[in-house]
Amino acid sequence: MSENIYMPYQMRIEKITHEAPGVKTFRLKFINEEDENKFNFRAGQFGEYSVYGVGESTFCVASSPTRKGYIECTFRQTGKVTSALQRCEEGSVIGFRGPYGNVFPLEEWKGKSLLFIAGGIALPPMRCVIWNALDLRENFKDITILYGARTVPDLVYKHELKEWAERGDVKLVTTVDPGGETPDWKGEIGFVPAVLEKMAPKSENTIAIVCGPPIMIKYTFPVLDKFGFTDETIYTTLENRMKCGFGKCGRCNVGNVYVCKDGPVFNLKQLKELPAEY
Amino acid sequence: MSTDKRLVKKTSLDKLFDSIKQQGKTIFAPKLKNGKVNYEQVERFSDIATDYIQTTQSAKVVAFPRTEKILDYTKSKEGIAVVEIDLQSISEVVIWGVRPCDAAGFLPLSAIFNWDTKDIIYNTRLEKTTLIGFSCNKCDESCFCTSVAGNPGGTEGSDMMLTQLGDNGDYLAEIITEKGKTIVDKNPDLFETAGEIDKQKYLADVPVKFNQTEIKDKLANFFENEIWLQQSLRCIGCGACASVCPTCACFDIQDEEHGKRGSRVRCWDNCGLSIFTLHTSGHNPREYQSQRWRQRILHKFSYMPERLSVYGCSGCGRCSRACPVDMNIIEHLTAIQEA
Amino acid sequence: MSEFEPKVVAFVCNWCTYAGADLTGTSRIKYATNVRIVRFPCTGRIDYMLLMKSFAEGVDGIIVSGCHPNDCHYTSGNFQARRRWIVFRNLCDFMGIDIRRIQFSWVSAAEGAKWADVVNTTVTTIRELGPYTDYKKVANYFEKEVSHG
Amino acid sequence: MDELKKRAKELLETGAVKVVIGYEQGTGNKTRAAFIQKPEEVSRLIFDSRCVLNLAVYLNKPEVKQIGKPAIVAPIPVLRAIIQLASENQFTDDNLLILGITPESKFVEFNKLADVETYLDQHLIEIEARDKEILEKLDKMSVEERWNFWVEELSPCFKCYACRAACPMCYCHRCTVEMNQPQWISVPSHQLGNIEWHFMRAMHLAGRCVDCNACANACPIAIPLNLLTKKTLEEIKVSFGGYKPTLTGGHIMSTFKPNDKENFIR
Amino acid sequence: MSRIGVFVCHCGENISATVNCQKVAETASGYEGVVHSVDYKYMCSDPGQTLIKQAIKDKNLTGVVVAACSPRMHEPTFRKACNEGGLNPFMCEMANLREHCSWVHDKGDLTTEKAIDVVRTQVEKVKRNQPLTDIKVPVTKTALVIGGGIAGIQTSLDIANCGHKVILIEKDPSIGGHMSQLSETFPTLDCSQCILTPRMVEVAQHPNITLYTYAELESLDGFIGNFTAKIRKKAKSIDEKLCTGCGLCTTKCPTKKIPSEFNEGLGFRPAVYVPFPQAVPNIPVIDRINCTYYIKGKCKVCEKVCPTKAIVFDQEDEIIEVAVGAIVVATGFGIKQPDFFPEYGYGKYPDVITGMQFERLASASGPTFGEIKRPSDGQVPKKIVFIACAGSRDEAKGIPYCSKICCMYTAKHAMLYQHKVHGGESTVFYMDIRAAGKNYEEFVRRAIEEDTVKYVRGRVSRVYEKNGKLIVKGVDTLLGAMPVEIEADMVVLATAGVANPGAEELAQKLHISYDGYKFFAESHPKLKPIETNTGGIMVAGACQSIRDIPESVSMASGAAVKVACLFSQNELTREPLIAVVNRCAAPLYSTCVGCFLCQSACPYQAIEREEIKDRSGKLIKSIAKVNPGLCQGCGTCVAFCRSRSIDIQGYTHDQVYNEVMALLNEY
Repeated sequence: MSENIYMPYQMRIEKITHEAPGVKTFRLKFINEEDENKFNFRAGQFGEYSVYGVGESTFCVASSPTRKGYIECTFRQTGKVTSALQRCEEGSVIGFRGPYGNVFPLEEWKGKSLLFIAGGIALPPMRCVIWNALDLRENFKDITILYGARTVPDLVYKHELKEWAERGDVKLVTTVDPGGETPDWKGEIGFVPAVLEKMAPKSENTIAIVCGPPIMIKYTFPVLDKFGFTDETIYTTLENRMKCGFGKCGRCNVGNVYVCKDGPVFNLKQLKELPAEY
Repeated sequence: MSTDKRLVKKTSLDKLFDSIKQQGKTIFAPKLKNGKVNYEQVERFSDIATDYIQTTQSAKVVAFPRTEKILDYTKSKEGIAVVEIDLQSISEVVIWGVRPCDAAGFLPLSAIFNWDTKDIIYNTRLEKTTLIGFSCNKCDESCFCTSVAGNPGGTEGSDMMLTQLGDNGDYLAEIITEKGKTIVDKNPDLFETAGEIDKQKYLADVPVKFNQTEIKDKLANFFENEIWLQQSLRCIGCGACASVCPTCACFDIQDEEHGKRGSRVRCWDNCGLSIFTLHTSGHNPREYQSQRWRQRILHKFSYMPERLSVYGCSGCGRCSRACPVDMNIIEHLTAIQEA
Repeated sequence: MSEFEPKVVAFVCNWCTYAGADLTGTSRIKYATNVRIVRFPCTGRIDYMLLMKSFAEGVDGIIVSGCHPNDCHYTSGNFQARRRWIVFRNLCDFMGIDIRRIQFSWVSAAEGAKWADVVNTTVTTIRELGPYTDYKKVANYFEKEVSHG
Repeated sequence: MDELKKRAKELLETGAVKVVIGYEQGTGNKTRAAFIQKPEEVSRLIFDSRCVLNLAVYLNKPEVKQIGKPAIVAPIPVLRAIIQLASENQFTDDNLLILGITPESKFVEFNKLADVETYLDQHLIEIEARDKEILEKLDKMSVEERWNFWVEELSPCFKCYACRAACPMCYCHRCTVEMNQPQWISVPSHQLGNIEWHFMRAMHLAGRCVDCNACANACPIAIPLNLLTKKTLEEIKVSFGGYKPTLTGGHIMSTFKPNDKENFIR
Repeated sequence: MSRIGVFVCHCGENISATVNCQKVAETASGYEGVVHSVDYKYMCSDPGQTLIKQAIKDKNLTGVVVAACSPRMHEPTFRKACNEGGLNPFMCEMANLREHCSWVHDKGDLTTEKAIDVVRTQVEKVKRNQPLTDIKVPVTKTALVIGGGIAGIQTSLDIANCGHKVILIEKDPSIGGHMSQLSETFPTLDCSQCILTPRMVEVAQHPNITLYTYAELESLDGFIGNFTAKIRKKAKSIDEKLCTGCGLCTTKCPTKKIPSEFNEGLGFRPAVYVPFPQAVPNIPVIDRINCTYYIKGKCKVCEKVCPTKAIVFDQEDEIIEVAVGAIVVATGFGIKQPDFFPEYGYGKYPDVITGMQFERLASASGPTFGEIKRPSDGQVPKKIVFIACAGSRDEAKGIPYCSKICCMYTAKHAMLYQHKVHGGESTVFYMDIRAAGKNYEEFVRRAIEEDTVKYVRGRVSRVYEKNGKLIVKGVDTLLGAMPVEIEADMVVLATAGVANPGAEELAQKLHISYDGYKFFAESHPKLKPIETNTGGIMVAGACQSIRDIPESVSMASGAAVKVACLFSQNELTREPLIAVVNRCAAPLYSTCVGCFLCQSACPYQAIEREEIKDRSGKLIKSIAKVNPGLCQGCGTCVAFCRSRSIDIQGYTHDQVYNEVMALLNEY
């Protein structure tokens, strides 16, 4: 690998999965075997994905580090690069730089229960941890996943949701916003915080991982607080505009904290110490 | 390496210039154009501007150009051939006439480009650059190097520092680095031995305007303060200050596409522009100019000293001079200190 | 080296010049192969930045053509365009962009022969002017600058 | 000036406006914008020939808008900008008070935008002789010489966008250069992108530029950008009878005359 | 994900004779995103279309490029085929290899290269196409006809007879317009009223026509198929439901000496009046300006005599709102008031009259019951001079155009005079005789030859009075510009026809354009002479330019057909290739800054203002919005928008930019 920190790995798109309208998952394989062997990442990290001629875009690695030989990413078409990614097909070559950023402290969480709370397109950053934890299932106690989206079609990872639902060792609750249900919808109807409240989660020896749109996060924290989760046991990831991924380009800092280096994973205690500029 | 001191005759300065030129090095030196003095590639010694306080733009361009290639790519049926920038192709450059504040600016710049991950492109460019500094015997009301631990004869960052000993006087040459020494070695007869010289008395008197440590301490709890809005009310949100700043390192990475060929480039960006932090979702963590102004000051005087142990300002005063709306940094920092 | 073949791009409106060029075809009138036609609904839609981008990407000459005054399918798109062209052309000239390389014309749906003539004379003119090296040099910015600001 | 200060004070005291945007002494020999929000601070207001910043640029700034209704100190170029902006629906009589300053530095208050428009009829845009001379000099050059002139002038531009930021007419929330699908103009600064940016900006200002020179004054490396807009102003004068800001009626570039010249069209 | 199919057509040998189609297809197969690329003999044939449909299914294509003939020829064909294959029709583009390539170039590499380039641009374009759906606009099947002259009458009847509802509004108290004022009509000399009156009655009685007289358009909103018109019904001071039209009030009204508009000031009418005996509706109105009651506060004679108590003095103007789907503007023309040429002495000499006044003199229902008598003394004029082109074709007077009808009516006037005044002498001064029309030239010849009307080719410079006679001074250009002076008892000016005085104001209400003379502008001078640029609004008759009766009537029928076509569907289907203003998330909502400069650039007034408000109703920003009913898709606004906030579907920035890039770069 080059010493040039801006050089991406060459990745071939091995598989494309349509997750939801405008949302796709790419499975990426290293073209260069050497790169693959050297490559290592941990749950929570992100990278810079690039379409040559269009540019780079930042999002998390959505696959688990326990699954070797490939990485996966899930993105929604919003800007220039994600639109170009949408036009890519299986077999296309794209660039990937990473991994960057800190990780979910899975080691520290050993022996605890995990409560995942995700909304909309924010499941991908969590999927990485979920699979990581599931692949090391014996390390953890109860694993609960609460996932909500605006409408049924907007739910991502529909196959995996099914898989998780069928597994005996995971409790999965899915919900859609009122009005977003389909006639055959069997999950909950209601906003994530409300559903969470109904679930009355136990906070004892439990870590809550929350990812979602700001409005969801805002109303979820008080619910967790109500059920006795302390700030140190609530984790989330931040997303900020980034260009480099390694603390140089100057965009992502919140106060003196660089989301790309000190984040993207923060617990609520850390988050509360940040100035309100994210 | 202890600083070797030599004397260069005023009349030998052009010979020194020509000698460096003959070694095949590209020389950048201050040159007058449109009433402004700027670093430009200079072929003749006589083209070098002499009567100026400071160049409009800083010398950072040599190590951190406004636009530089990271890689080239060519797409084909078989895939994409990516070629990274050839570091060998970076030419040797001499900057002639760097002011001490400009040379000192490379320290924070290097700190940014090297905290944990090393930016080899930047490093290579800097390695291939020789900085011949000229101390300041004049200053203006925008200068404040002495407030940020610099001084008008500061040698930090320079490879060689020349100080003119009085009007029309000869030059004291301080040989600071190996690169500086190389120049001396190539032209031994131009560098005479110098006796004991107190260069201090030939330097400009730059008054101390504020105390940066005090400001740093104050800024630690200054995030929510109305001063940011007050000060930035007249700021129009351009990137002039960042573009001329010797220590501003914020950049963007962009692809330039021409059919199947193209390049990825790194280019300057400015934290003063509203789109700098704009998310594609429309959310902008620094939506208002006051937030962006706060970021600029905090970055240089709080975050950098905290995270990189170096202040992000060398006191050159370029931002104040370049600002179209007179956002004077001395004035604003003083106000913060006094707030 | 082979003879210089000018690259010419034509920005035309759908209703008059595009149809006129169709008529050139139906009438089997031959013209130079150098031209590539880009179709727009109306000359009013033609963005001057496309002309700039064309030069940047290496064309040697440009044709912009639409309906004669008063014949615009949309009544006044060509009038709007004409006003824009006046300023555009003037600014181009002022910035040293060679306006001999931009041919504006009105070619109606009935003027198949005129279209062939416009193309041929433009190609001849450009052939005489030679490749637009001035612009190409600037467009190839990475060849010479970039390393030092 | 005393009259202006008196009026400004009154306006602030009565609460008729929340802020008076004017000029004050800056650092060194510079002047700068002042945002006077307290009656006792009106003494800071100054006006002299150094006050060339076009204050109209602040009227669209969100932070300034948040203060409340402004009164603005407006020499001729600012008045022109105000009328042009008003014609572009950026504000109405209700959200602005205008403290005009005549070319003789006399204070004149305007009650209505329409009055400003009438007043400006006596002060039509005239390109200064000095600039005309430069334009003529450039006109006399060959195309290649002009090209080289502009390549030389525009190459050093590092796209700080001070020209755009200082221009009262550049008030788009997203400038074209920030639209990236497609990326019309390269984000990095280089010869080509710089030429395209300044060309496009001049085109966008055609028929709107009030010739205040704010762009050229703002440029930290003194690129004579205003020559471009001055040239279009001249062309508009020759071809369409000239530009003056008006509250009603079409915009010069979005209207036309059936007999506009077309000697360049085959 | 782009999965593009490229289909290269040989068009028999039309393309393949000069273009190496196989190579084109091969090259295209190498482009990123192209998953299928073939060449075929006839793409437009059934098997060819099947190829496309099959490939769409087999290869799961997301876009199709057909490299064949001109899209102006077969675009609908291939779009339809794509649609049948399960692909959105707008995901298909055509590369023009025939008209723009094979037919105009010789066989050779350069021709094939060009073909390849053209295909590549379309591949890059189609990658950025968006599936679009046709725009459906509901249609309100009621027409509004403005103006109750012959054109308005004809168009109303035709539309009504097609079974659609019509609302006809007329600003005067009666319909009939100028035609009702005419004596006889050229070239047949049949009585104008005799042919018009039955039509007027038919209008009044037609179950599908609602007639509002003494009514004007107040305002108009909406777009094709969906207009909302506000109509001001001016107060007639008469209860129309109660009035039987007995006419008692008009005979008893003490104010009788008001110059009659209908008689062009040559007769009088009372303050409560019907304009003429055959008026439709036959209901009087009170002229409030001249009525004694309204001036002095007392009189009320009419109220006293009215047997049905139909007089309502305090009646107010009424504004009614109607929903209509189409509008026909048939407001007719005006007559240039002849006081603008003092040299002819109109107004100074009572016996210098206008052509329209002559019509009234010659009309059996006129003030003289059809006898030609001088206004000054009631004598029959022995010598009469007609001056043609009084104002028309006179650049100095601001009317460079020909008023078209004057030659004919002047010949008619002279003929009528000769018929009515035996032994009378009539002279016509003319510039040229323009008698193009069926039987028109014959008519003029008849006047000259059978009725011995003297035609003098030349301009009249002055008319003045000498010894109680009018002297007409002019030149005879056929006699070498010899000065001529003719003594006359009466002079008739063929005054120029002009736009109605309120035309400009009405055009602005309707958002239709008008020319420099304030005549309403047609959409296309040749191919759309009846439509205006505003969808759903037609023009008929002399409001578009001066027309004679047969032309007005045919135009009116034409307009009726346009309306009927529109009303034949329940929904309008329009190609979705229209402009759209972008929208995005808060806090920006749109990159549009609301400068509305696009508004003045739009030829169709399709750009409206949209106000974005927060939950409390506070205005956040105003942005432009394209009315899909009005936008025709020219894209002028697109090229004009600085912030590129407005884009046009089918020719988006992204599409055209990449077309150009693809054209000029290797791929």
